[in-house]
Amino acid sequence: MSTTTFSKVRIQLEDFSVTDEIEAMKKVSRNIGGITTFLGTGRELSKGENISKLNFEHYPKMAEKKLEEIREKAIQDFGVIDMSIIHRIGPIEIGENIVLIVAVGEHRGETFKACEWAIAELKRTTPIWKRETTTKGEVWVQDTP
Amino acid sequence: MSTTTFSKVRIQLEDFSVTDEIEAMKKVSRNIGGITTFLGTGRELSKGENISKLNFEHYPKMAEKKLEEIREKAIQDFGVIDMSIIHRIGPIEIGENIVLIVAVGEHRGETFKACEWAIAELKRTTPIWKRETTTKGEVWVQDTP
Amino acid sequence: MITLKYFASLRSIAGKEEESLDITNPITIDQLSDIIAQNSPKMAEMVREKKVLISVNQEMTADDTLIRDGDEVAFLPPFSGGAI
Amino acid sequence: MITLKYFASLRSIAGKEEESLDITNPITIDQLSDIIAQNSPKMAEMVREKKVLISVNQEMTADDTLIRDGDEVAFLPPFSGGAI
Repeated sequence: MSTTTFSKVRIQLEDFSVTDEIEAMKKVSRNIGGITTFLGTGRELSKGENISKLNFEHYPKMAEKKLEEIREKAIQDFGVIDMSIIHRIGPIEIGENIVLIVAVGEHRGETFKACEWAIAELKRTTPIWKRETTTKGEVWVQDTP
Repeated sequence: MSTTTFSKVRIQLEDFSVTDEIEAMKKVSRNIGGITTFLGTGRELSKGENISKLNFEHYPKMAEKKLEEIREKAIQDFGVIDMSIIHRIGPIEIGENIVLIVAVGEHRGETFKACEWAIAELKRTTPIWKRETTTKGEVWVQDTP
Repeated sequence: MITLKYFASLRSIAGKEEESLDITNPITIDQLSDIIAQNSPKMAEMVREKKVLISVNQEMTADDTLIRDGDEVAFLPPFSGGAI
Repeated sequence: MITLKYFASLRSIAGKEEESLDITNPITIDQLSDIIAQNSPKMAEMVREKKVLISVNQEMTADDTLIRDGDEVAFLPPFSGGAI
């Protein structure tokens, strides 16, 4: 376990440890039976283009606020016990971690639903942008989710 | 990263590292964009009873065979790139890891579907049994999933 | 000779973990439960009422499955893996 | 004074990352885009065609949102977080 303080919603340059994030969430309750995690990673291919590198930028404060809103709505609407959301910014290599959502609950059903909803909602509402570096140069990705 | 060899389907006494299992799956392809993970953990409460300990038993060979069938069907039917399934046996304390399913894919949709199907299928078809220790003693859990 | 295996809660009902049985010709599940009834009537009853699943050589049986010499037959109570 | 912020692809279109503007009375988004049009017609066009999202003090705007002195207005191209 690293010495990082575990805020449940974070945007950060550094990589994260999935194990550490899950263990931090486990501490919330002794009644957790199911944990669904979504991890987004850097893919080599995008629309047939070969990507060599990614770069993420966010709107500070607003992005964190949106992630916190997603977390609270997931707990309220899906009945999960808790949720953490971590998104990296800055340069990302192929295969590296980009985003992590951890949903913990008493039973598995609600954790799958909450986690899948949260990543879709993040893409829809959170001001984070991706720049892809391909052989053709650098482009901001602007497609809708 | 530990020195464990990463067979993609395992039943084992020892705990596992979610990070290590995910990193092992990442090595399968450079085209992985989404990784959905389900982790089942020991809950303190079950039907209102306070549980102090769990104990899992399996039918060797048959249980591994069923997990491998689930893995292959997940790849075939849901189009995920790969899947790993690890289930622990023996004594499990509250909060400890019991079962892990990692589904890796190009996009997130199929990894959520495959992962949720796989844990339901595991409960339905894999000869693994749970014994709960409560204040009333030890009981084999026999409810259907 | 066939091997019979009892798992989880069935061990205490059968009073054992494993046993061997000599058979000369292939037998059905019904015939097997008649044989078991001699030593463990409760176990045989559960088989007839389909309260246990039966596998032969690690594959689940169908109603017409035949058990042959050398087979491994296992009596499996309802599964409860995966935690929740 | 209000602050205008341009993110991602909009930085090169606006030719800047941030600017300040003096306003005396509250203005609408339409009025703001008229002001922007003077320096950056392309940017103003994208605002009118709703090709960019606009937030005021980190909240998304509605058609009737008023911008007041001290507000932080941000121009946001379609989001692409979360990877896939």
